[in-house]
Amino acid sequence: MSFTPFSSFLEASFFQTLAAKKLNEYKLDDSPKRVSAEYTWQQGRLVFDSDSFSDRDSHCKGVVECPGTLLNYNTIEEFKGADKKALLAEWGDKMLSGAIMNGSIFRNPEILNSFLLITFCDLKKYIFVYWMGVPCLNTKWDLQEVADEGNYTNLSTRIPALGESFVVIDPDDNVTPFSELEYVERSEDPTIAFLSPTSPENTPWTVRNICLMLHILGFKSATMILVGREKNRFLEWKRGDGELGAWTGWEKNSAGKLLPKQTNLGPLLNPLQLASQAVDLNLKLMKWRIAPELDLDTIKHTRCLLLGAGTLGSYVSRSLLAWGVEQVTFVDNGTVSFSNPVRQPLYKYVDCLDGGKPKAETAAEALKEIYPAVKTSGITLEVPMIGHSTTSSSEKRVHQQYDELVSLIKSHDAVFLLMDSRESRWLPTVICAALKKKCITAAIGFDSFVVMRHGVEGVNDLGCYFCNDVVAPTDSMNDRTLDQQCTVTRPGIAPIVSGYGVEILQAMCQDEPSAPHQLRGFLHNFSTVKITGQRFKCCSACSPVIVQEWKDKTWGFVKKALNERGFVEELCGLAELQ
Amino acid sequence: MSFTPFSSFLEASFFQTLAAKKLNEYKLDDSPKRVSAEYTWQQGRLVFDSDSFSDRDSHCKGVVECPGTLLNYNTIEEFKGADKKALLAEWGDKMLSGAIMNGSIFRNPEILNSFLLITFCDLKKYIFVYWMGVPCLNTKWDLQEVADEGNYTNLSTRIPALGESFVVIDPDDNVTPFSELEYVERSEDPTIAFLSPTSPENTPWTVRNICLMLHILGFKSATMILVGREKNRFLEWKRGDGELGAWTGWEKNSAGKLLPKQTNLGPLLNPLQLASQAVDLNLKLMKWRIAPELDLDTIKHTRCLLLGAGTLGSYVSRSLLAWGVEQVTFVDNGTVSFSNPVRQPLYKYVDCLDGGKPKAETAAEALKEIYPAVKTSGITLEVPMIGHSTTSSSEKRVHQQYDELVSLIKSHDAVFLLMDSRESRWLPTVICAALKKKCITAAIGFDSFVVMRHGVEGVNDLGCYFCNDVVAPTDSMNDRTLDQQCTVTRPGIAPIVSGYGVEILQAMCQDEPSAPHQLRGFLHNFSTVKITGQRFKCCSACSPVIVQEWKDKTWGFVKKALNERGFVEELCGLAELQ
Amino acid sequence: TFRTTGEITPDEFVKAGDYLVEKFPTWSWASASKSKVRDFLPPDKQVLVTRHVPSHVRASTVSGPVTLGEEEDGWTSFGVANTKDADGDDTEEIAEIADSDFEELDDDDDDAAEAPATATDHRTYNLYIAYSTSYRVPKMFLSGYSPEGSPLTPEDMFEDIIPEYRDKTVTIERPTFQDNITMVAIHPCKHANVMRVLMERVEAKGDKDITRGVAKLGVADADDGEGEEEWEEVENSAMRVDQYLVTFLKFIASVTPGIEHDY
Amino acid sequence: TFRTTGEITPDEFVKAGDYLVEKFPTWSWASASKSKVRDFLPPDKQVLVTRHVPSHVRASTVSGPVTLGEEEDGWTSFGVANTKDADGDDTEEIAEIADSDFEELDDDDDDAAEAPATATDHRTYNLYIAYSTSYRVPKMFLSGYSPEGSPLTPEDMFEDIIPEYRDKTVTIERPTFQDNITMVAIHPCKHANVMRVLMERVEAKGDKDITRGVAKLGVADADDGEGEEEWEEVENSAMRVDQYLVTFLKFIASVTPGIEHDY
Ligand SMILES: [Zn+2]
Ligand SMILES: [Zn+2]
Repeated sequence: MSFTPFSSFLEASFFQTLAAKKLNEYKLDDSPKRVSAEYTWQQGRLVFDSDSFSDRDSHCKGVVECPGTLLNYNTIEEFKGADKKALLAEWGDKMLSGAIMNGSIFRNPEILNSFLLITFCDLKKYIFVYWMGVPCLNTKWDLQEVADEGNYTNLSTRIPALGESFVVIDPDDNVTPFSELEYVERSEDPTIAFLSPTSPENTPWTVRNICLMLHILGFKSATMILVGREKNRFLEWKRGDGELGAWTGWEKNSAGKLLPKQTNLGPLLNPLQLASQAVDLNLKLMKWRIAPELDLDTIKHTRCLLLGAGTLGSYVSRSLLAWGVEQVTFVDNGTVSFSNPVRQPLYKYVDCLDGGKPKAETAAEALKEIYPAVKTSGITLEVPMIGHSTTSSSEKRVHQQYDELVSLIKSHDAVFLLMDSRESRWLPTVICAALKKKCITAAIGFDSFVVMRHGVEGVNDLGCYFCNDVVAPTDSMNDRTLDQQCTVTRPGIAPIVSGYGVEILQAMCQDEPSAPHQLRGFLHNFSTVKITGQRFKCCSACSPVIVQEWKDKTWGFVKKALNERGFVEELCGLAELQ
Repeated sequence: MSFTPFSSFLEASFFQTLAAKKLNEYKLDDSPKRVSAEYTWQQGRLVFDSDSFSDRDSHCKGVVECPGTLLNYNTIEEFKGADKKALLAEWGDKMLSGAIMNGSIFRNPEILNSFLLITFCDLKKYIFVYWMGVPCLNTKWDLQEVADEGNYTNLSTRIPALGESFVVIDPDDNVTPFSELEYVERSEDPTIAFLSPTSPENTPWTVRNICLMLHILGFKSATMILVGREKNRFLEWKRGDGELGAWTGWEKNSAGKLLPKQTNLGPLLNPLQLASQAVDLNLKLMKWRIAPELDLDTIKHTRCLLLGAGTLGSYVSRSLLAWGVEQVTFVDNGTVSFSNPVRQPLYKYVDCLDGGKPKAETAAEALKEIYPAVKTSGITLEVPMIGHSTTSSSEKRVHQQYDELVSLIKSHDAVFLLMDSRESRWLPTVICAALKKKCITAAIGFDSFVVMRHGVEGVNDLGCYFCNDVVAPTDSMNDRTLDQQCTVTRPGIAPIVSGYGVEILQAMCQDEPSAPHQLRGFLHNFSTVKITGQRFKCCSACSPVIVQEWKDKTWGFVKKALNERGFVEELCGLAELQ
Repeated sequence: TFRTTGEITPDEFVKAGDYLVEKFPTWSWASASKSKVRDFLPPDKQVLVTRHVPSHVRASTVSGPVTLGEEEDGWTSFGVANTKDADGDDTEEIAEIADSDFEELDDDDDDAAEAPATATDHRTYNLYIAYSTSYRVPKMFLSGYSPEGSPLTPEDMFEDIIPEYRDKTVTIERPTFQDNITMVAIHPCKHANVMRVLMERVEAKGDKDITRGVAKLGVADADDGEGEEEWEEVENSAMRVDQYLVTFLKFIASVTPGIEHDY
Repeated sequence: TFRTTGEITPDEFVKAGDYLVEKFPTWSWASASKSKVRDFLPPDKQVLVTRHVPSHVRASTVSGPVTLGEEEDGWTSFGVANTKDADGDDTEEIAEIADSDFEELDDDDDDAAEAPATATDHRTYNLYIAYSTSYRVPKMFLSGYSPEGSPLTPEDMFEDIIPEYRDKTVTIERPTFQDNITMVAIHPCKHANVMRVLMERVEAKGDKDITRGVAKLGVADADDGEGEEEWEEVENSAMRVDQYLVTFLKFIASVTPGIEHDY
């Protein structure tokens, strides 16, 4: 007699869930996991899906849930190197023999179909290698087909109606739960009926394990009824000479060879989804071994506002993306010029043609081309600058710019000041101080840089970008020669300072106090120093009186600051100090 | 009598040359420059072109070269703020009155048409603001038109034939050089003839300056012949009451207003040219003030080979572009995967679709999109790795890869090792050591980095990437879990280390010995240290015996190194040390 | 109004779904992933599903050229799905781990039968009918599996959709009812129109002509025999809304002739 | 062979150039920038030039639709030049420094005349004829100046080329003979063909018909009167190679009718 094995049938949702578990939960843990699969009466497939990892909902009648074990290897070499025969023997002993001997088989007869699934997930390529085995002993059992004598009626409706798949039937045609078998005398000849995984003309694999069970339990003989939807089959088992064979049961592939199967889920995934999973993967891998405590979620949900979409804005936005930041907004009022692309890694040559595209919008588009899932937008806006007077004709416009800036800062969690003049940083510094936003300033010179986080009143006593100054910033834009108008800087500085800026934000997201306050770097001697500076009580931007004045008068205060030379210095007390 | 002024006519080549001089020669120097312009007999335009800055070639007859002064302002504010009337007076006095009084006018009568041209160049936008003045005194001269009495014949051919534009004619109709005027008695009534800039019906501006000359020289009266191609005009000058007016002569714009003109040369320039000029500008501005000694040409002509087009390769190539490097070649054997774009700033989401584009080629294309003038190519090539054995089937392929690598290194000047495994850096380190190429290695860990230049035998005694190791690198790729296969690293590190790597190359291009040897950075505490390490006599990569063995046996040696575990360690003496 | 517009409401969708489940027991209602439950449908009736529908032959070998006949049934073209030619040789590009890398086990189990042919010689499909709020029509999702029991790629699945439709209305989408996976969908932008035309024909010709009318749309010569019996349920000449999905399925069957909807 | 192919050799180019300079003194030979000297031409005969050719009216107002008549004269299309619509309002985009930013000087110089109209009321062009080695024909470069004496943009210059040709054979190029500047060029890819056709017509009709034949190509009704006299130099019915450039110029004149080539 030959026995029909189960065919494994792994739905995409199974692999998807496995990948997610590996990434977020198992990580490097390759210990055995309990999973389940199910077969539909007579259909012979063990189906794995996302429910394999959880408690299944109540099932349709005629669908049988089978318990099993998942071994997910960390490397393909481990998968290859595993001793498959030994594995199957180990788990056959553990799952099946164990359950029979400790009696749990009576409560869970589905263990008779228990399986072992070994897998390797290539999460970078979304290729999965897997192999299912349903262990059974390669034993010559004494089995005889016998005729249906019509003693048992309507089994195909009575068994499912009971909500069972394995039952014991007494000679009077009473269907009883399988657990009754425990109480049957070993010398008796029990009749076991079950919903057959195969069609009536085949003998399912399950039969071999029923034989083993009967053997181990010590029965002398028994009758099995393979219940089909239309007709049943009857097999008579008699105890043999006691010589048990070896464990067998690895599934053959479609070529009939004893080899693992594999599937490439990549083509089935939406590429956008693949991209987002890949980015996620790269980040989460850090948590597997190197930095299990790393908090990735805080920075991910930090909405970042970048004031300036030039060299620094471009580099900063890219590193933010790489940290998984979901929302990045650019503010800039310039257009892309021909000198930009080689220094500003969001722009291309074509962006410079026909007068140049607007920078902020173009930066946002570029970010979307890099990672379509990012939430990003670009806003063409000039940040009002202290010392740059408004005129009657410009006041309305500047007021609008101011309002827009305030609402932008309000709707973000972290603000990067990445402009190229001191005076343009003043107003956002004031607003961030008042609204207690995370604020990071990066500024570069020819061969030096500073990058710092602004202090936050009530949280720390750190200074802001202006805390070292004894004069308020003022209009420095007029009458500058070309080399003063352009940021003349060694090209290597921008990526360095941008990298540090983003890492400071991430450090703040981990453990605020331990993040450095200021980094100053000097490329002439390749040195970097960490500096901590206190808040200055007369600071033109973050001192309490300035912050309070802004809170009280908002635009009224700002307008005066733009127009009246000396007003801010008077207010904050700098004038007195000079 | 009214006088017809010159019209300025500035050819594009004039602005182009001015821009180039400003960028490379004048820089911030705004002192007066001698330039010239020319007019064609009777056409009334003073034409400026690229020859205005140099000694003009011999001219066509009938074309008159005029000397003048260029004042190029550094800022538009200076241009605006300049006192134009005072300027014209200053230069009228200097150029014209001065030349008359010191007698140089006799040798260079074209000074009578001398001009002042003030300019401001916006080199970023290629907008030029300019204003020409031809100074003359606003004086009521006593001038009378007189009839042609036919005393003078064929002037329109005789004067050009002499190669002159201003002449003195004696009463006998002899045409003599203008210098003869010096010797004419001041009481006499000389006859001056010149090729008139205007058509016969108009009186050219020049006449006013001839009057001034006659006045200053002390003549009582004189006759001017305005020589036309077809007919001449005669004017009789008589000394007046001696009241000279103010300097005048700024040109009116086409609206008839005394305002500067401007032109936007941008649309006329090939955008590719604009791009290359813009990139050039950004670099040369460094030399204007901050770093006049900076050598930009050495790095520009350094052909850079980037082994690895991943995170580091992408960032490094961008900073090389920004330094003006003209040739960048990428070597990589991978394809762009979904996790790349957010970390590798040459790739976009679309590059990942359909299995991913080849990285090296895609990187080269991206570089061209940034800056079309760059010479770049991408070569899909696996660098043979020590400890990764060849098989009979792979040997031919690996040998070819080896040959291609050698020829690539030979055809470049600097090699960046930017791969993600130790063993892949070994072979190029050996080859670079043997060929004495500039070699820079950058490597990153989770939150640390090292970037270093390799020592060069005979130039310095600095070590290479392997000089600290007491074992030769070997196959580390097998059996690695996912977090070991991927470069799991804080996203900010790559831009930082790449920035430093390129700055080290640039430092080497300035003054090799002063460039740092190694920088090691640690992001957990935001520190960077400079380290100098000596060459190790038993280094598995740069020791003399290894280098010599490679020179002698090339592929024979390399093949052994790939296949025979321990061979390299034995050879270099590391085995003995262990 | 579904008769004039071809569109149905969510309530009508449930009604038609109940009718489908009743008449064709291979179909059943299912719930959605927790994050994807839609309020306007009963929690246990989020989507209609039938699993493991066999497909022995590919559409390309089944179907001749198909004409919809009427201009109004024209399909819009979707670029998303078919960026590659379906018969391009893509398998080369799929970086898989070569079989030769694995050690084949030896086996002395003489009693192991071959896996039953029913389980391993053909593709199977899980079919889902969801409700499209944008177009107010049913939307069909397909999720296919190889004979070996692993998921089919979209390229593979395209083989089971007649070529004329592949380029036009087939997209790869995340279904509205299930997390984490992408399926092939028949885009519903023209469903209303098609349904309206179908229903008009059914009503005009009455009775048995439904199947004919429907069949005309697709595989005119395919399952006219057997099909007719099974589909005769739809009998009265004025269509009832609960018969909507039955008609819809017939239309889908004509687009996917290799999938044995009536297995 | 120039008669059958329409192409000429560098030597023939020089010969034809000498003839042009002799007959039309506004044209002269010029040398090239040092870095651009071409060996196969005499150093002082690198390029033919005529400067400050006036252009009072724009081509768009001069020319009606132009037909070359024959299919064989079809022009290839070049995308480079005309990425923008010539009548699009581009001036807005040019970031210039507003006039209002400057202080106007006052002036009490009553004796200053207006600048002569000849110098300020019209555009002027510098025209260059170089030799194209790729196509073995002459190549025309144009460099235009505004009435104010500053360079015209390509957009501006396009107005002086008849619309039918603007999109087809006009490119913006760095000339082969001069550094640092870009000019508008009439791309020579079809010159040989056009020249062959022109010369055939000239030869077929003989004598005075040269001008007529040529004129047909472009502004049939424009300068038939005056033009004819001046161009009658070309008389014998079998074209000599030295007349090649004269014919070529007539063709160019038909493409740029607003430029007064015979000023
Ligand atoms: Zn402060
Ligand atoms: Zn070394």
